[in-house]
Amino acid sequence: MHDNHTTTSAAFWATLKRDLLIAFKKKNDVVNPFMFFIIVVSLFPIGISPESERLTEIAAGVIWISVLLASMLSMDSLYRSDYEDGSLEQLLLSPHPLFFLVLAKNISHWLVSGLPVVLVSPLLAYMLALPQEAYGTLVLSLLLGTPIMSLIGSIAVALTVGLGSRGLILAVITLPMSVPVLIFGTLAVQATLNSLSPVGYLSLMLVMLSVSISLAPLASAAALRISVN
Amino acid sequence: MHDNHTTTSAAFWATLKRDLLIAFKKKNDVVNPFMFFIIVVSLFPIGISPESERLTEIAAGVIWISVLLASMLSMDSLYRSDYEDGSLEQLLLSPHPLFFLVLAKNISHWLVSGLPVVLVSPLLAYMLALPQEAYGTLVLSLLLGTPIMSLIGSIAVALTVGLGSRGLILAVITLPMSVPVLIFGTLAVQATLNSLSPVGYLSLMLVMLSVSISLAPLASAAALRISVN
Amino acid sequence: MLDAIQFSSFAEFVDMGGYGFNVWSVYALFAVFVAVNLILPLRKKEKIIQQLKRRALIDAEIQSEESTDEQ
Amino acid sequence: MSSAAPNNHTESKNGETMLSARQLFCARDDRVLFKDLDFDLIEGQVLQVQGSNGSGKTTLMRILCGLNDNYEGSIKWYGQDIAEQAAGFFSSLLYIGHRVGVSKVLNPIENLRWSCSLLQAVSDEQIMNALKEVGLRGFEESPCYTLSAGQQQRVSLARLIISPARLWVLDEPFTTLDAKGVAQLENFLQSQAQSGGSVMVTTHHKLNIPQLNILSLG
Amino acid sequence: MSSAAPNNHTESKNGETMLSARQLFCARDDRVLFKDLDFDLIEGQVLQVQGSNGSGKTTLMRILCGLNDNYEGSIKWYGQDIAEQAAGFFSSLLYIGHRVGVSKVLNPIENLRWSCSLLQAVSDEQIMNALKEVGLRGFEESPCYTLSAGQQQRVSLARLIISPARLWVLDEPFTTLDAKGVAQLENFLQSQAQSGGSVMVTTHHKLNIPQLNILSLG
Amino acid sequence: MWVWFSKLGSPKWFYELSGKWLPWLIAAMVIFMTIGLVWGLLFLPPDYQQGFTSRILIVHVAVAGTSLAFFPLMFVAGTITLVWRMKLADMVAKNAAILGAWFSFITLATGSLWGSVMWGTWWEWTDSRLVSMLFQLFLLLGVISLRSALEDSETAAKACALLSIVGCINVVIIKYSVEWWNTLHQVSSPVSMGNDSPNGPEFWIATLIMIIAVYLFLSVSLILSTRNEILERERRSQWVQELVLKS
Ligand code: HEM
Ligand SMILES: Nc1ncnc2c1ncn2[C@@H]1O[C@H](COP(=O)(O)OP(=O)(O)OP(=O)(O)O)[C@@H](O)[C@H]1O
Ligand SMILES: Nc1ncnc2c1ncn2[C@@H]1O[C@H](COP(=O)(O)OP(=O)(O)OP(=O)(O)O)[C@@H](O)[C@H]1O
Ligand SMILES: [Mg+2]
Ligand SMILES: [Mg+2]
Repeated sequence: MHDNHTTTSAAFWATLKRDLLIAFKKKNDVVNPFMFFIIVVSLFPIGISPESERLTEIAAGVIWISVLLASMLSMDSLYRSDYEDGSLEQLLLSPHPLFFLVLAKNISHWLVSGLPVVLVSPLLAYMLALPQEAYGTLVLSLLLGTPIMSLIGSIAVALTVGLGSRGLILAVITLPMSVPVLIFGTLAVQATLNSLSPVGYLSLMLVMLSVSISLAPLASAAALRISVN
Repeated sequence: MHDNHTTTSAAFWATLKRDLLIAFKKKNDVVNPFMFFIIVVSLFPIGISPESERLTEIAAGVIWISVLLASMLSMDSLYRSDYEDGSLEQLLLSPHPLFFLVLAKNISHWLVSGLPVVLVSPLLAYMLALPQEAYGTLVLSLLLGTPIMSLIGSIAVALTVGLGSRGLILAVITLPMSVPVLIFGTLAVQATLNSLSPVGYLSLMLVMLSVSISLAPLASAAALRISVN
Repeated sequence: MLDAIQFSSFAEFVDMGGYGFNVWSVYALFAVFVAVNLILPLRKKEKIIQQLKRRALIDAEIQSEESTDEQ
Repeated sequence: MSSAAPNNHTESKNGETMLSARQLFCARDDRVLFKDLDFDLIEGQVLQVQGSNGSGKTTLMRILCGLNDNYEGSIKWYGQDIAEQAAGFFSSLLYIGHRVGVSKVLNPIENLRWSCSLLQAVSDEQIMNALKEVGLRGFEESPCYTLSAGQQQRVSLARLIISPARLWVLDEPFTTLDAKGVAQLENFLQSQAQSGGSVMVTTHHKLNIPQLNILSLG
Repeated sequence: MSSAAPNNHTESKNGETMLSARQLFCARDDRVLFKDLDFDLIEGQVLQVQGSNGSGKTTLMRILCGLNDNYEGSIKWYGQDIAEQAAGFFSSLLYIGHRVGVSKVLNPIENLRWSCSLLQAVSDEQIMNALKEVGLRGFEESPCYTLSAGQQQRVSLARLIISPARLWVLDEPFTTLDAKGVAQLENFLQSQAQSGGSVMVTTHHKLNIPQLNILSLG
Repeated sequence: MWVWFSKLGSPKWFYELSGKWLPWLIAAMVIFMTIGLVWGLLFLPPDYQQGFTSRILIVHVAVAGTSLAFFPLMFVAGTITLVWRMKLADMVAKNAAILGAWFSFITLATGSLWGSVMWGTWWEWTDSRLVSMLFQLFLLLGVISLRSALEDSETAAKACALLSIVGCINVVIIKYSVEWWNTLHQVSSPVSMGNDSPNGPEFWIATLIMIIAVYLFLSVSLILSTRNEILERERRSQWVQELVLKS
């Protein structure tokens, strides 16, 4: 009877597959962060000034902040339906270490909501007249930054999983925490613009990322146990 | 038996009272939009530049866009719990014209989530080094603008009321719609800064407001009937 | 001792060498801050005790009613 | 299709027809739930809608209340289309569905104050009595998220005591009620029928109510 | 308090004690739900937890599964603390609560594929058979939000057929099931007991299962 | 260890002990406050370049320094709540968050009142201490609003504990990253705080006294509100009932 029990890795992949499947079925989770990002960015030329000199100055900051917002708000969909329909309880009751299952959920969520935003950023960088040479750094810094924010966000989501509407409280909790990422991300881009090397900042973000990958899922798991209670 | 049936106005007040009571009980609906607004605004000096000359240029736009985001995201809490616990069905089944009940809900929601944001805006205007003379126009334009956005938002919320996590899709639907408000609002402030009269823009916004008060609730009511179906 | 006081007149004291507004508003803020955070807890304690008393009475009432209901 | 039709004749003496459905047809996706469904609901009648899972009970109830409009056929309220009668119909309708309409944040009193005030003016001690009657004495002040599944349902059932509605439409009101609760609710239904109102209820329970009428789907 | 204790002795021949609770105490807010609650769950036993609304059944079930930890007392799994036994315990536990754990977007097959794969490796035709058995033939491909209340519950019940779990913990699995469904579920419980597994179930129904054990709260 | 802990964990024990200590703490607080304020306001000689505005700094520095103590405090309390399930720790943490928000706000307010003299502006993004203090305030408000959002008090306790632990780590990271970020903007920065702080022993002694006074005030206020919390959460327990009926 105990023969055909699943290995943890099997459970990991099953969870990852399932979440991707769900995301793929309700396309909103994929499209909305993306759309939101584009819309918010394009509000700034309207609200501030359409002149490209002005835009160039603010481009990096605006893109980074919009990404920050997009990924924070996309977190709302993580764990929510699982909590409402009880799948989360099933997850907590599985014999496998929660760390990996949570990690699987985070990864799939980032693939679905974080990655597309990063990939479209050069386009918007162009629209905001960011000098070409900074594109590479921008994308790289976003590639390193967005997973960090997803991982931090995941903790906040897990803490508020019981709440009906939590988009705002999520942002309120997590935006302050993502200030360091914002700082280093924008500094990296600025550095490239001043033709300095951004490597220092980027490697710092890499460190942050590896730390948060190894710690954040633990916190999320603990948070889930707390709030399903 | 039909003697003590309630008048529509009684139902209106009962609904308004109830929603304010709920908001008052879970204080977050009041505090979070406010907090979100402040936090988002204070990301810009960090992301773009802390120097006050730069900030002055972007102040009006940043504040308006942040208000836009705050009020869009706060909409998420409107109708949600009512839908989940079935109160919404009770609302639809009441013998009173839905227009007024929806209006009551919108009003209470604006009082709770829109007004505080408007009231704190001068403080942030100062922190973003917006010239003093523009404060009045800023607050006025926001006072006219935020209700419009709530009313528009309410339609989108009513349409998406069945969805679990909809913070983003709301923004995606409503932000484009609220671009005119953004334009006139920022233009009004700019006018004051260039020591021109903002009255034209403001009165235009006043017109928009009165139109949306008289029409939007109808749309919301229809949308509710559709999505509860 | 007293000559160590930095002000020769009360007006001077209020004026604080031209920085009256800032200095005094800081001290006013501080005073309010301290007062509020000491007085509110004390007031709250009174409230709580009142509530608990009321609650105790209500419970007693409920119990007596239930016991009567059983009969 | 409808085993209710016969009873109606035997019953029809004790009141005029309140609600009458003719030729109802409903299909979800491509599945036909019911077609040519005719039945009358007569004053003083308790009509139980029966059917296996997925047979369309909930759908039917929601159609009757106008919460669901993808159907064909005619539904009349005292002989007139509901569209014309809206005010009259809704002011004498009380519907409790799978979602019971109890706000988790508010406490039972505040909940009832609102949900009742949509139909009529209520006094607080009316509410207190109702709550006591459904066995929530001592829970009046505690927010509803602290109540158990059954207790929350009882809050919604308290409306049955207060409301003057002539027509009750209840979708599975017995789930999560304990034995005592079930018996009590059955009494409510009966007294409503005796007072000339009428009830339409879905449940998988076997109701013990004298001269109960049954409408069975699929 | 626990009327289960006596039965256990009569039963104890047909297997060793699986789960044993001693001196359980739980209070929500300031209300004591149960205290000094002792009971044993023995292999091959079906234990029904009874109690009026709000007596703490759901709370007890969640405590046993480790989903709720504000309680006092000891819960042992084959004589050892669950904390030490975690892997063993959870790999032989199957819990279905008020929320049945069925994703609305996915269809029944996809749902089962995941929820079962947490416990064991399953093949698709195992799943198809299970679905067929719970009477969802023809609904395998339709997303669960299009299923009725009862049908969604049946999806979760299909797990009972597939899973190898020795211990079932079911919180009100009968709500919204129609008569046929109820009978079928009772059979499942019985066969689980006969195969040496054991079941803990809350319901307000009157189960007809031979040598059923009852644990009644408040 | 365990005995001691469980004893310390018991709200009853704390309530009685703190009841004994309070009068002394209050007395000490009053003494230090009066000394600090009187000296600060009357006797402190004007700073050679800042004049009497150095009187602001006495308050500001004391409050600011103290407000840095809150996240470490909540970190400890959080760990105790999660690891040892001690109710008392959470009661303290709950009020610490609120009081901490107050402190941060007063720091900001007094700071900008000083700034309006020194820099001619009430707010200056180019100063790292201002910015990091602002974000400490945000984080504290985040903890508070999480507490108010979560309905079940048990859940809220653990959730806030976890958040304060994460938040404390974050405050440190934020502080350093902001400082770094700031150094890059110093060039354009009109001022930098503290470089021309008043010197002279009297100033620092007065400040020291104020700091002690403020710490005493912190503990008094925290103890008072924690005692209220105890009364509310233990309201069903025997000893509270008796205590209520006695009073
Ligand atoms: C972490 C928070 C803070 C700490 C620990 C702190 C501490 C201090 C200290 C010790 C001084 C005396 C001068 C020195 O020795 O540096 C000082 C001065 C000052 N603080 Fe703060 N402060 C903090 C936050 C703030 C904030 C938020 C503001 C304004 C909103 C502010 C505005 C000032 C100003 C304008 C001065 C005078 C600087 C000068 O001498 O030119 N400080 N602060
Ligand atoms: N989050 C909570 N906070 C405080 N009290 C609660 C909470 N959840 C439940 N309770 C209390 O616990 C008691 C038991 O709840 P529980 O859901 O276990 O009852 P139950 O036996 O499952 O009732 P039902 O048969 O209606 O499902 C209820 O009286 C309720 O008041
Ligand atoms: N949104 C929907 N889209 C498509 N089909 C639906 C939808 N909602 C329900 N259905 C179908 O309608 C049928 C009847 O659903 P309904 O909820 O009325 O059944 P029911 O009689 O209430 O069952 P139960 O006894 O389980 O509550 C179901 O077979 C379901 O497949
Ligand atoms: Mg149904
Ligand atoms: Mg239950």
